[in-house]
Amino acid sequence: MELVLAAAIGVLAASGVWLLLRPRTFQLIIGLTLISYAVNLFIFSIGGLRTGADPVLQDAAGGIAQYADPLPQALVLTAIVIGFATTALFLVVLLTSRGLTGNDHVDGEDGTP
Amino acid sequence: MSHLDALPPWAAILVAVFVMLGALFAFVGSLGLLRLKNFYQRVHAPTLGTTLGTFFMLAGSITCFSVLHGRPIFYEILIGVFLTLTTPITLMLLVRAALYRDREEGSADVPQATLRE
Amino acid sequence: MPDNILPSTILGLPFAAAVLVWLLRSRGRNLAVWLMTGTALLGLLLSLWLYPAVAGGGALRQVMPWVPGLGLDLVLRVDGFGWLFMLLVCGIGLLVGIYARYYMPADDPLTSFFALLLAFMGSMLGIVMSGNVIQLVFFWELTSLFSFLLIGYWHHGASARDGARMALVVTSGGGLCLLAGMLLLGHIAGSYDLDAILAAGDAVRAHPWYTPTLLLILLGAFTKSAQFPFHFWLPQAMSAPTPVSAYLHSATMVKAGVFLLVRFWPVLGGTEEWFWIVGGTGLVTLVLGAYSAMFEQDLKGVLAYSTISHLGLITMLVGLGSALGVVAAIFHIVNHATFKASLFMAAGAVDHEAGTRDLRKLGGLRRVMPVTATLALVAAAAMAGVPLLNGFLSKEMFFAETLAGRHGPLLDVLSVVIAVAASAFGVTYSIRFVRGVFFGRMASCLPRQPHEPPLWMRVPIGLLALACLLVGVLPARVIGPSLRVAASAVLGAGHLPDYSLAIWHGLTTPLLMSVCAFAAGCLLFAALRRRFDGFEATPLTGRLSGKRMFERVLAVLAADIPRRIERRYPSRRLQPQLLLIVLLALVAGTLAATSAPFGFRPRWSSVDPAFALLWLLGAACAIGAASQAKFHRLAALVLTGGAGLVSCVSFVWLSAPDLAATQLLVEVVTTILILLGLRWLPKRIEGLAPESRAHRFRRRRDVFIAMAVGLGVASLAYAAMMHPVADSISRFFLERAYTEGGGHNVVNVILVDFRGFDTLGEISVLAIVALTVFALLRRFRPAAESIRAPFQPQRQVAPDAEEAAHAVDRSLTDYLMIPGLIIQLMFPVILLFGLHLFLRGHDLPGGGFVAGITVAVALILLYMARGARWVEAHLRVLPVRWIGLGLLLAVGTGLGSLAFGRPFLTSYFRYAELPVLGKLPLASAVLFDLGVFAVVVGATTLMLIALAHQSLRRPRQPADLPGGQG
Amino acid sequence: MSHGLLAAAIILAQILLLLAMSFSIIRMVRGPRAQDRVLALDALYVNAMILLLTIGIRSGSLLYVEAGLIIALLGFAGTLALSKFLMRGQVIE
Amino acid sequence: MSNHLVIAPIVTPLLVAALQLLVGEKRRRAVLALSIASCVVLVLLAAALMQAVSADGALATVYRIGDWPARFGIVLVADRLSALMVLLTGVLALAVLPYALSRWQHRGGHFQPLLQFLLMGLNGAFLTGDLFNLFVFFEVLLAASYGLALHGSGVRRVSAGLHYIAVNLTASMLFLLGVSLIFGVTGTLNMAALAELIPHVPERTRALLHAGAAILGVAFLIKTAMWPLGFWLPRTYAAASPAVAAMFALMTKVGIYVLLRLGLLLFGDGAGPASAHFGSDWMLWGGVATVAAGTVGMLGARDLAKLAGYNVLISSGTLLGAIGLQQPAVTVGALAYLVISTLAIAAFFLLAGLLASDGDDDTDDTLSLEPYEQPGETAANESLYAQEDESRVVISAPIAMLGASFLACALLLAGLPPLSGFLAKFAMLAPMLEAGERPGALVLFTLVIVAGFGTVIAMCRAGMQIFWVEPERLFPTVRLSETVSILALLGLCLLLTVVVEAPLRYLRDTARQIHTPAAYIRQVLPAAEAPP
Amino acid sequence: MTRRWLPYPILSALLLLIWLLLNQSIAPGTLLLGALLGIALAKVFGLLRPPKARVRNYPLLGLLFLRVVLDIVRSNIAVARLVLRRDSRTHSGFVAVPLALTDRYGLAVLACIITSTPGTIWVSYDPSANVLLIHVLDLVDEAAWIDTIKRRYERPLLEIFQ
Ligand code: NA
Ligand code: NA
Repeated sequence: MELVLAAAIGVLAASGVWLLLRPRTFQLIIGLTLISYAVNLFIFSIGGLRTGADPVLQDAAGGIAQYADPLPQALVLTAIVIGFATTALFLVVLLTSRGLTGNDHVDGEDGTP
Repeated sequence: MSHLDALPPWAAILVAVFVMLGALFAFVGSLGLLRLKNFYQRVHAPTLGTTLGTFFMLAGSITCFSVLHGRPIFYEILIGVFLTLTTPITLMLLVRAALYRDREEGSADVPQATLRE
Repeated sequence: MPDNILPSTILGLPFAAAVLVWLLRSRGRNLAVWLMTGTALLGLLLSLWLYPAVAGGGALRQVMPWVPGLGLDLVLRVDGFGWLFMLLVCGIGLLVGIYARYYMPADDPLTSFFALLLAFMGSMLGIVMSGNVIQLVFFWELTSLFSFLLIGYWHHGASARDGARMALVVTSGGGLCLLAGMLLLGHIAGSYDLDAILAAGDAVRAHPWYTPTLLLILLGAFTKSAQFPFHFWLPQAMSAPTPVSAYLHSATMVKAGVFLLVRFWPVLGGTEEWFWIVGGTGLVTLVLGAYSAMFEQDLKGVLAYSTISHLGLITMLVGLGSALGVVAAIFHIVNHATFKASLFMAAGAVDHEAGTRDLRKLGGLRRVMPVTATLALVAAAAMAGVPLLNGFLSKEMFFAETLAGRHGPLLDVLSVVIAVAASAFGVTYSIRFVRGVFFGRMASCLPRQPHEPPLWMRVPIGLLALACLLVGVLPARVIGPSLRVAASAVLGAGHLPDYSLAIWHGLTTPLLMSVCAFAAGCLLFAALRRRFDGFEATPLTGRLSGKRMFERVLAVLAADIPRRIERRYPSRRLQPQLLLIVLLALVAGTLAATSAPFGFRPRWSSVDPAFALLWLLGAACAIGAASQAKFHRLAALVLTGGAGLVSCVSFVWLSAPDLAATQLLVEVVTTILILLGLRWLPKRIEGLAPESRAHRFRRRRDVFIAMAVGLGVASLAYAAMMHPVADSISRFFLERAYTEGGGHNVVNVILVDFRGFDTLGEISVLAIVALTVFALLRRFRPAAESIRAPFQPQRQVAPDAEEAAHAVDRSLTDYLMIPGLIIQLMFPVILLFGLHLFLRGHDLPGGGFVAGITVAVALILLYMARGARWVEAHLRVLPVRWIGLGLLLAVGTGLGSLAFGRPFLTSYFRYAELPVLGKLPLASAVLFDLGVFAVVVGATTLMLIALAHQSLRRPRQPADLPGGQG
Repeated sequence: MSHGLLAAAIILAQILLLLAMSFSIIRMVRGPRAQDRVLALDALYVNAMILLLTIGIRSGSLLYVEAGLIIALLGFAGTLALSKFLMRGQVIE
Repeated sequence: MSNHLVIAPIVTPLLVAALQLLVGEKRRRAVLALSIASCVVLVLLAAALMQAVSADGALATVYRIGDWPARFGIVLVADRLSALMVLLTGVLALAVLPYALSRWQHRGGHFQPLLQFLLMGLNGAFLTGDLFNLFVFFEVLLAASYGLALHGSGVRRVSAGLHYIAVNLTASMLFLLGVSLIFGVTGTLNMAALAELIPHVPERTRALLHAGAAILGVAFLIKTAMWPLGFWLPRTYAAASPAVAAMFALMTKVGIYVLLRLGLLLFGDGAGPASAHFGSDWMLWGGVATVAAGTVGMLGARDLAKLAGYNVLISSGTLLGAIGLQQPAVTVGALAYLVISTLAIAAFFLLAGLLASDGDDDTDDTLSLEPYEQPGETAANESLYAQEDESRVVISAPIAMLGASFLACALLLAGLPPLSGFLAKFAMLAPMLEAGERPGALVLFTLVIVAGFGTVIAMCRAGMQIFWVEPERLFPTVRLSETVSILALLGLCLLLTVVVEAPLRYLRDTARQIHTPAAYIRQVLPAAEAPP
Repeated sequence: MTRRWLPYPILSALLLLIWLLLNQSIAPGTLLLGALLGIALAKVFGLLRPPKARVRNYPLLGLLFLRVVLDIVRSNIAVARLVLRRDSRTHSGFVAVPLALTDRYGLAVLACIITSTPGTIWVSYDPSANVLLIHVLDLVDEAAWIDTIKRRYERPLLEIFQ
């Protein structure tokens, strides 16, 4: 499991970073989305992976070992929300930039393809 | 798999059958998505998943949890209800869009527009 | 007045007066003049009053605490040397003040002029009275600053501006070097106190940092004193009003450099480095200044170069390294100040009366201004070193000092010869100055009709000329005691060398040298007399204009090169910046990760084939999205959605349903958002632009970098997963979530209780972003080609136009009639589901955020199905209000606990027994979560709707925009 | 025995569903037209939802049904927006 | 027993922002009154907080949010350093506010709430004692800064803003990676607990810890605009409206603050031999490079706002280098320099806005649609961007004031006497020589002096161009409120030349406190609160 | 009075049912809250001013439901066969169905039925001509399809809604 998830994080990050270095604003926003997927999984995986663990406390709680680590999840939730907000903002800014400069290059000047 | 050990054998087999059937229908549906020749044919395929595929899986789930909890649980039914309501909307709009796009391209395979549709 | 507060009084007076002059500037120039002269006179008198305190060779110290913590107290230290300078500063300041009153144009209010002059006087006093080297630098830089402002006083002229800038750049640059040097010195000596440093001379000279320290301090001194190669600023500074030149550029500021040399002679002097650098610089400056002065055509230019030359002389005297040299240097400082100030004033008087300073135009003025001519003659004679005047005496001492050489026969002979030669040049330019202005043929066609200047302009010149004469005739009586006091303060009372201040020492070699120099000077003048007027520039050295070189160097080093480099900064281009960030993060992470041994072995834990297959799909989606994002935006968006879905499934797989739900909803909303925006992006068609080799290279490079990053992140993730820490704080949360937080869903309890503060910040971010989006979109201007509605609706609307009586959007309503109805029916269902998610969040997956997004999605569906106008006609959504209320509710809940004496956001939880409903959990955290819910609803809809409205307003004409939406 | 059967059935079902998802993804990548990709995304959502149900059965916890419910109720919003975009060139008008 | 003073600087602006949203943009006077009240209250609160933490024997005030033990919940910690930064924030905001009131705030929507959010974010970042909460507050202040940077829209702002946001989003990703790695290795997010745990991190995971710290460090270095990560800064700041840029003068200092705090707390002397002084060389040399790059940029800059932007780089490079030395005495000077340079740069941005305010109106665009307001109010659209009438006391011919202010800014930035810039630089440079055995120390020392010289040249050139070369140049009318802002900032700098000892004593105590974090750790994690 | 407080009783009832299903409980608290929410949300629905609806024949509705379920199962198998068949040359095409049904709700139900049944899909509807265009996967006889739809679905729907 760990190996698969690590590889997944790596692929997501690599795809995202590649897009991050591209010249078009749309590529950038997709890249940032992919990177944030990678980061979210990364944070999540930090607590160690568990399948079949209880995510919610049962009334007849035995030990706490049977539960999934909640803190990384809470952190990821915060990260998701913040990532959502900033993605939205970035989108609007890139649209505004496109409107004002007339093109969708990240630098607002259309030189390269 | 500790939870499932609590199921009586008949239930376990029933659930297994339901699960397999559900997966099978979904699988065939998606296979159709891959195999069928044009868009208007492909658009029919996923319905297998949304109807019987989902139905069997829900049946498996309902059986499993009702037996496990010792009381009837129809929670999952809502999935079916919601899906029945939402899938048509998407497909209708999608096909309509495809039709429009094909007409735009002057494709001969689609009927031409009446004045207003 | 007791002695121990006198220094501060003397120092404070000019500054106070400067402020007063500035404040009372409406009262006109007379008050300013009175304040200037009064302050200078008072300063002079008070300084004289101090004589008994310093006469014994001791120093008067006044310490005022300023920043004791930095070793930086305001230490005023008046010793004999400083005292002599105080007299000079105040005395000449007084005369310049009087002179300026009559010199400056009548329409100039003079207030800011005198304020600056007073401030300058104070700064100069500050330098000479500093008992702390940092304080010295402080005042030193102040003199640079005020001199800059004074030189640029008439800033409408380009030469004044250039001169001012040059002076500022050179002297403040030197000042910064001086600061560095003083810091080093203080570091070596262990204190910034002057006395401590003066006492630490041996340690300083032995320290490995001695040479850099010396160089830095000398840079300060040389720039200020206009020593070669920094001498060029001084002639340029002659664009200043003449009183300024007389004061700053002959008597005071330029003397600060040599003051510094003399002051630190006991600490830094006496070494080989000192001899070579100081002596050599002095020598070169002496000759160069004198030589250049001969060929100047501008009256003030002659005096400026002469000043450079005399400063070189003083520097050389200090550099030679003997005690006698120091005495001679001090003596010459005073002498030069007197005759040069008077000469400048005389030159100013000539300029004032004749309207020109050009030696070629002037001549014969003795007939119309005899008094000025006489006084200038006396001063010029002093400058030339004519006996019975003060210049002669110090020059004698200078010759005597060159003769006492101890540095090898060649060097000794050379220095004697050069001294005589420079002296001869001095004689030549002095003669030229006097003869060119006052003798010879009466100048015709002068800009003004010259006559004797006002009495009060002549008085200061006369007083200074008188001083030259008095010192020259009765040296021991007039200057002897002061000189002794000053010299002994520098050298130590017991180490005063033998010298005698007499007019006649017998037929000595120095006298012979004087005679030689005088004769040679006269001969030189006679030889060149007719040719002086022809020199446009100084022969030999004139082409190497220091000014031009300075301008060039400054332009190249401080403008051209930086501009060229700055233009290459990738500040206008994002890609290189992001590349640098990625690379640096990669390098830093790699270096850090390999800095300590990696202690884990890869473990092939059980790989669930299904999970592996799942991520095979996820990877395909991610890579697909990356490859499609350029030309097939929709495909990329769909594939990104696929990758998101896969990570959402993984969250479920790994027992995190909350995450899955949130991720899913966020993804839906993000997709809609991006789709809303996609309409405004330009079409991009594959294969239109041929790909260049550079682009291909860049792409390959980026693929490589991206792969490296991916590998790095993956290894870090793997390593971290292999080493989950044993006692994470999560235990605490699991243990207390129910008992103390009142919820079964630990994740939600963390979000709204344990770490509710994070959530508060998070919803603030949402609110901020929504407001920003809204504000930005209010002024949105789409690109020209996207302004028209997309072609689809245009085409579809075409039938509408035929039956114009109908509403605009028939095509829309017809097309969406049935789907729209179903969505409308689902609207309450989704709202119900959202409320459900909200209410159960504390115990089961769900919560305010998810619920909020759900409600927002319901609204958006309605917008999609029915169009914005329809929805806004039926529902009034006030998203900003929602945001405000939500924030208020969340904060209010947090503040509620304050009322119970508990910290912010302390949760309150208990079960309430209600009649029919039974046990109901009441947790204050639910209230907080309600705030979250409201903010999320408001923010999400605000963003989506603001974006959606852009399509709405475009196709319409501007005229009907504001009103008709409702 | 029956439990082994059930476990095997679930794993097999999951593999089948993942294969189904991979067909969708192939269609998503291949296209050829935008409507094919959107259709594939819709199918992917449904398959994922069914997959979540199997995970729920396997873990014995009803909580995972929740995520399925969200997909069923709201997952279509994205595809709806995509379809509308294809049809009208804009999502909200 | 809990001292609510600590939370107040965060909650007050949030509350005010929420109220402003409810009051609505249209009721301008009410919104303004709220803003002014908030800023005044913030200054008072910060002063009280400073008083509280600098009382005899007081170390730090710990505020446990939600009443959870520090180790597990989120704590706010106000020590001398945080109190100083909070005060600086409040003072800067209060000083800048009048300027923003005059005409700048109406160039876009919701200026005042965004400003309040920015204050909330800044104060939160300064006060929090929790690493992830720090991330959250960073995001708050960044989000607000995005909004403010884009305030007024227009090509320049938007394209600079696009870069700014892209860079910062990338930095946020790095921040998250770093934080999660550190959490993964230590199992805690509390800074004090981290400091306690880092010496005991098992050797096999220390590499991970370092990787996390390094990635986190890169994130902070992006915020401090270290070379080569800071090319976005001059352009962004130059494009922002002046009042915003003035507030941004503090933004890079947040990065500095965090590096100072975490560098000394987590990787100070107490971090064990393997981790002590981790990354300090990077900061030192990065600072050196930044000062050099900033100086070159400043000399090459063609407009005032850019010049100010490069001054931000110089200032942050200087600070970066200084804190990289990790010497208490240098830190004292660095803190003084931080305060002075922030105030001076802020004043300079405001001044640059006045001197170059012509031609800035390319952004005015008539607004079309206001779907969220009552129809009656929508008609008042046009007046939304009309110029403010409250503070229309216009000073004509303000050249003397502008010139004097410019001179003061130049002196402050170049570190020349008589203003406090000189003292700050001296306080920082003098102890740098004590660290002379580190090769970077002398290089930094030299560069700071060279940068001062460069500032003299650049400012002299700019000032003469503006005030001397074109005496007939049309100076903008300056409103009273704008003057008040600039004079307040400069006056403060002047005041700090005269009243030096007490502030310096405070800074010295501050430096001592952050260089010996044991007391901080003890204060945050009392022994009674041992892990369960 | 009832109209005012309970304008959409069926919707409210359905919402209550969904609420109970969601909460998996019939505790009095849940019931009360569900009823309240059902009423409140129905009022929200009313704000959208939907077209009026009347269900005249409930038993027929149930019959129709059973018929549709049966059709769905049959079509599932048919389409699955079609997909799995080795040569996938099927003849599919569009069919225009002239309708008598005009009630919006009736049309909505018809849309759900046709689209939910594998093998047929609702393509577009022209309200002015009242013609429905559907696409059929396995189209052998166009007229038969028109007949099926009109007979099996439209007629009961006409009875129920109009
Ligand atoms: Na939750
Ligand atoms: Na169908």
